[in-house]
Amino acid sequence: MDLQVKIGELSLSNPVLTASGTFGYGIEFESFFDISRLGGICTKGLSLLPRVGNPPPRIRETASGMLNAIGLANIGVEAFCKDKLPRLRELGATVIPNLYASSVEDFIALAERLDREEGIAAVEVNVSCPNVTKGGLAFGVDPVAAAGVTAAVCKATRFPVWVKLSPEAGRITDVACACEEAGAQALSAINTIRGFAIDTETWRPLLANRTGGLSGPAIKPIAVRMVWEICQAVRIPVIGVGGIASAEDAIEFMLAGASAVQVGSANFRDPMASMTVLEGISAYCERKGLAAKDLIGKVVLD
Amino acid sequence: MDLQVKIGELSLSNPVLTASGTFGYGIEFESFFDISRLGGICTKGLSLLPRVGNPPPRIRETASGMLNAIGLANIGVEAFCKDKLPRLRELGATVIPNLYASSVEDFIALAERLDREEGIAAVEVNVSCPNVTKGGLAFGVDPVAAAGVTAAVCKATRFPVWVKLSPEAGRITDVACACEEAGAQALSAINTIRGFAIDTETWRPLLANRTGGLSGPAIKPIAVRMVWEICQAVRIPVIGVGGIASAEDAIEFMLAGASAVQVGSANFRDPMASMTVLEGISAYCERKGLAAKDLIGKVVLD
Amino acid sequence: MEQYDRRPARQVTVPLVRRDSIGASHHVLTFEYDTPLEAQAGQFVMVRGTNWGQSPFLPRPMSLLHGGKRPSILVKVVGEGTRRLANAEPGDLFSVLAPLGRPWSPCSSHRVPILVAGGVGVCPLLFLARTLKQQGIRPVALYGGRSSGDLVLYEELQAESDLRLATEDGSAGVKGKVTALLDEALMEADGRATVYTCGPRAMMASVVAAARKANVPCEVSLETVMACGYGVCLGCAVPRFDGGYVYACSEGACIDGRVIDWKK
Amino acid sequence: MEQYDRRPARQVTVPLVRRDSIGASHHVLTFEYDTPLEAQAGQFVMVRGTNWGQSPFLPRPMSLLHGGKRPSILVKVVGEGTRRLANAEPGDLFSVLAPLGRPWSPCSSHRVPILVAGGVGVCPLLFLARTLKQQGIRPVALYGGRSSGDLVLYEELQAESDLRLATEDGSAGVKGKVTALLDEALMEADGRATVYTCGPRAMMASVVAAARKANVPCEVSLETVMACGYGVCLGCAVPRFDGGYVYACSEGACIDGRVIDWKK
Ligand SMILES: Cc1cc2nc3c(=O)[nH]c(=O)nc-3n(C[C@H](O)[C@H](O)[C@H](O)COP(=O)(O)OP(=O)(O)OC[C@H]3O[C@@H](n4cnc5c(N)ncnc54)[C@H](O)[C@@H]3O)c2cc1C
Ligand SMILES: Cc1cc2nc3c(=O)[nH]c(=O)nc-3n(C[C@H](O)[C@H](O)[C@H](O)COP(=O)(O)OP(=O)(O)OC[C@H]3O[C@@H](n4cnc5c(N)ncnc54)[C@H](O)[C@@H]3O)c2cc1C
Ligand SMILES: Cc1cc2nc3c(=O)[nH]c(=O)nc-3n(C[C@H](O)[C@H](O)[C@H](O)COP(=O)(O)O)c2cc1C
Ligand SMILES: Cc1cc2nc3c(=O)[nH]c(=O)nc-3n(C[C@H](O)[C@H](O)[C@H](O)COP(=O)(O)O)c2cc1C
Ligand code: FES
Ligand code: FES
Repeated sequence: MDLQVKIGELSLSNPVLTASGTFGYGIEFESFFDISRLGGICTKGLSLLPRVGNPPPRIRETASGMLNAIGLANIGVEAFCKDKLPRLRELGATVIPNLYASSVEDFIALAERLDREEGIAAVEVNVSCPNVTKGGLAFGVDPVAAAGVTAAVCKATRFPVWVKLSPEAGRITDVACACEEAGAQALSAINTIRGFAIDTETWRPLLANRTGGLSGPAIKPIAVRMVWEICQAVRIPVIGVGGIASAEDAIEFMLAGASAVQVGSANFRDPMASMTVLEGISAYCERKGLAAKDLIGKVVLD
Repeated sequence: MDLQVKIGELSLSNPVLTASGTFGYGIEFESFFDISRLGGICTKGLSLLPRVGNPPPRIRETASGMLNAIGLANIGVEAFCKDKLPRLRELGATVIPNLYASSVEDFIALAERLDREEGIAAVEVNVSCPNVTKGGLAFGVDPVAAAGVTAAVCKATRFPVWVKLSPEAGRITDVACACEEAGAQALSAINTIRGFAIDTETWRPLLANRTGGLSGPAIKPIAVRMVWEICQAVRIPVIGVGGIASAEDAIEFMLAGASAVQVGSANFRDPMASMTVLEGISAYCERKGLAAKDLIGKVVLD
Repeated sequence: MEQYDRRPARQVTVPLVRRDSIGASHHVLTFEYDTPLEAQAGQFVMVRGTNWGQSPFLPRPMSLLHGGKRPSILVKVVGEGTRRLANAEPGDLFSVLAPLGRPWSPCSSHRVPILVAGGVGVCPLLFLARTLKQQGIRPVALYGGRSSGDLVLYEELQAESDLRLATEDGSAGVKGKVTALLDEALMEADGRATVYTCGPRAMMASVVAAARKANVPCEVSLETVMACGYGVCLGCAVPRFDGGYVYACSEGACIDGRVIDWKK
Repeated sequence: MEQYDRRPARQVTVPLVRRDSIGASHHVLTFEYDTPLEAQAGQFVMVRGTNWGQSPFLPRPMSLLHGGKRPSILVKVVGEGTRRLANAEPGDLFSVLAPLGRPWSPCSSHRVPILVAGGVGVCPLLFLARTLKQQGIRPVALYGGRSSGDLVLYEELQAESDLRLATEDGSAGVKGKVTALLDEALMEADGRATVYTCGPRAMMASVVAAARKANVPCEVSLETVMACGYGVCLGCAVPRFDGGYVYACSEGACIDGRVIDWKK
């Protein structure tokens, strides 16, 4: 089965990646399966300094989905480079660090720090985290700001730069085009959509952060639509994410134009979810006599 | 039980309305229950001339929700006034015609035509239909355009004007404020969110219109968040809609700030859904010793 | 439009009392009503398990095999909703909205009813055959499928009709399509037939065309995706010959086959 | 941090082989493994019905009553997920991820283990009592609830321990809170106890405070909302005494009670 896909100059063994924040630093999955089998691993969002994250409750299940407000708890880029990256390299993983910062300067510092390392396939710039007070969404809903971050990170690193887009930009295609022009090699779409849930007995928000990001199968139709729109607007590859839990879900994103996909919340319900998706795509391609890349953008519109 | 709520100067017997496009013209429910028991009925979107709507398939179920691209099929305002309104008056229903047009002139003509009728509680201006090529969303995502339509309709009718907002405006609060300033007496939020679904066997879109609007429990957290944000931005009442299927869902919207709610897609799964919600709110208020209006905006934030 | 006497639909919560499984993919479900369901042949129900939670979100349309105190439906498993129906156990509760839709038109006494069924399209036709029997009429029934396994409930249909089978692989009845049997039956009826059909779209299109050629009336039972089943979602549109749409749940399910644009 | 020998968790699909219902709201579910589940007392599973479809989306964390070929859990119905577990029938398939979490620390041989359980918090403590018994140790167990109906599985616990009950309404054991029994047990142990507790947060806070006063070690089993159960969602944060957070699924469930900020 030819499952290889290209994201710009980067060749991935297959189109199945894992989404940032839903796969830890990758090493947590070592005992479940051989993580080098994945097309790539987007790490938990990394910041310059470690962050403890938001107070609990941080998550809440909703109809066919979940709200989260983790608040980018992470060990910081330094600990990542020291404690996680060497092991990831050993395991042969394709690593895509996901970057979060609240200023352009910090994004640059992050990118520069990672640039000193080997074994990184690309960096994914998160301009779309809904659960932090500074940065995050502010960059992601404004084409000019998003382009600014993108250009700065591109300059600070030799690695390909992917930008993770927010579904909350009024016109996501404007942000997409701005990032393309600023030098992004690929776009990941979508991050979570902000939601709110209230306990009708206590009258309190169900998350301490009040709002949280909605993910899971509930948002899949919205994510597919946005990926489709973005693919029509840009020429760089788009990586689809949002509600993928089966090979069919992934194939839907690829038909809509995605060159690869990321499995997110589905990892929570089953640590083998990404492998199930990968094996399903492989079986599908086998049955249809197709290479994975033959699916990209092949939705029939007439 | 005191269930009365006020929407501007209009007093409703209770906060439970039915959402446009999910309750026909109201008369279809005559055999299920006494429709005068509802706080109000938002009719299927009415246009100046009858519309046949989009080709099928028009609907598709998704995880905890559905996509629709009906395309505003409706009998036209004239037939509504002649064939439906008299019967609705007879039945004692609180009627809120929902208006759709692709130009400000047509919105004015619609409003003027309805202004000649009795037995209308308010009109709801739909600037947020995602499933028509002209008008619809174009008005709803732009504060200036939305305000223009609002002001024009307000001038053309003696009835209170409600504006139904789109979740796809980048900043829904900007559109909300613009409509408030333009004279809207209330805001309904939210309309459906555009989604896309593809058949992985045929590679064709599952809806003939390609994209469709996502509704149902899947979108509830997003809708509650938007209602909460809008309520903080405006002083006029907000009517919550999106995924309401139980009294708890409705109460969540009211705690977030909604003065009333609309039951939408849940009517499809159970024609008695709106009555179940109403009875549940009544039982809740009884148990808590509260009037319905005591719930409005009472989310505890600390 | 509505010349028939339509009972208003009732939404009830009723227990499943029987599940008769015919192989892995076909299941007859029988519900128990407090007061009998007065339904006519060709009408359908919208059914949803009370324990389905938030997903599947919508009920599923299913043709009635008969009404009464213990109405039943035949479910063929094709996706998540039908899979849940098929896995239900007696005692499980269901929300059922019924009776829905326009039933079959009566067959005038000087005409021979010819029933043409494909696959689970047999359901509304079996109900029709039972109704005709009560009126002392024994219809001709033609029933086709890919192979004999597709011809579920054919014994039941045989009991009420002069039944002829067709399968594409020849495993039961004549080898070929059910429409081949139709020409013969129309010939026998010699211009005094009324055709009723339900099955795959392509089959119904051929049946309508054959009836038209023979200049006899032909009703079809429409199958589309439905959200509500009672006329308010406008999701069940089927293209009409004149460019507009009919709504399968309220103007159908049973409708004059000439009204439909079969080329769309 | 991890001084214990943790077996990697395995994700398996296994059938339910028994459901023992204790009243309407408590149900012991027993699954059948191909190769035995090697779990230690205090560990838990993430469990989800393979027929749950898209909603509930996530699996549910449940403490193990024991491992082996036929591991079981006790489920108390509080919402949709637990309702589905409670309605499961033998033969139904479940995805089970286990063993998860940090187990109870061993009790040093010169100390008396005192187990303090509230409600379904009894589960990891019953597993602990069984393990201690195998080591020839008979712990003291204190078990409290609102009324006798809350004291599920108390006979099982009694078989392994010197059990004392407390109910708020006095319907079983002493009238009052289980923490009242603790002072006595701590006194008896005369400074040579190790306390293990699981139950409502307020109860655990008092237990930790009492143990601290008596200057004896005290482990608690944390209960929080969990999405993954194996350390990657970061949803199960519990405030730590020093302003940070511990992750209940990976640094717990069983953890030194003094690490937690009980005022938050
Ligand atoms: C008036 C009417 C009467 C019907 N009577 C029967 C009956 O007696 N027995 C029976 O087994 N089925 C009947 N059907 C079809 C049945 O409703 C669908 O098979 C069912 O809704 C599919 O649900 P699902 O969740 O299993 O499949 P889904 O997962 O929703 O879809 C699986 C596949 O079935 C197709 N499908 C979905 N809904 C329909 C639909 N309403 N009609 C046709 N195809 C659909 C989808 O496009 C998809 O390809 C009837 C449909 C109508 C409209
Ligand atoms: C490590 C661990 C071990 C557990 N062991 C057991 C056990 O042995 N037996 C048992 O019956 N329960 C146990 N629980 C609690 C159980 O996981 C929850 O009751 C269950 O997830 C609720 O799911 P639901 O869908 O029924 O409720 P939901 O509809 O999700 O929620 C209903 C109510 O329960 C609360 N709730 C939801 N999830 C949790 C949770 N994880 N912990 C506490 N409260 C929650 C919600 O806030 C809400 O108030 C354990 C929890 C953890 C973290
Ligand atoms: C608990 C959680 C944590 C997440 N953390 C991050 C993050 O750190 N950086 C990021 O770019 N996206 C983060 N995301 C977003 C996901 O990567 C993904 O874009 C989103 O969840 C939609 O995909 P899904 O529906 O498959 O989960 C997080 C999502 C969840 C659920
Ligand atoms: C089939 C369908 C048709 C609709 N038609 C209209 C319409 O004509 N005008 C309008 O303003 N909103 C329309 N809506 C949007 C609903 O009124 C409502 O805003 C939306 O469905 C979200 O609520 P829900 O999740 O409760 O369905 C329609 C929704 C559906 C599902
Ligand atoms: S199914 Fe809703 S109108 Fe026909
Ligand atoms: S439950 Fe996911 S990290 Fe603990």
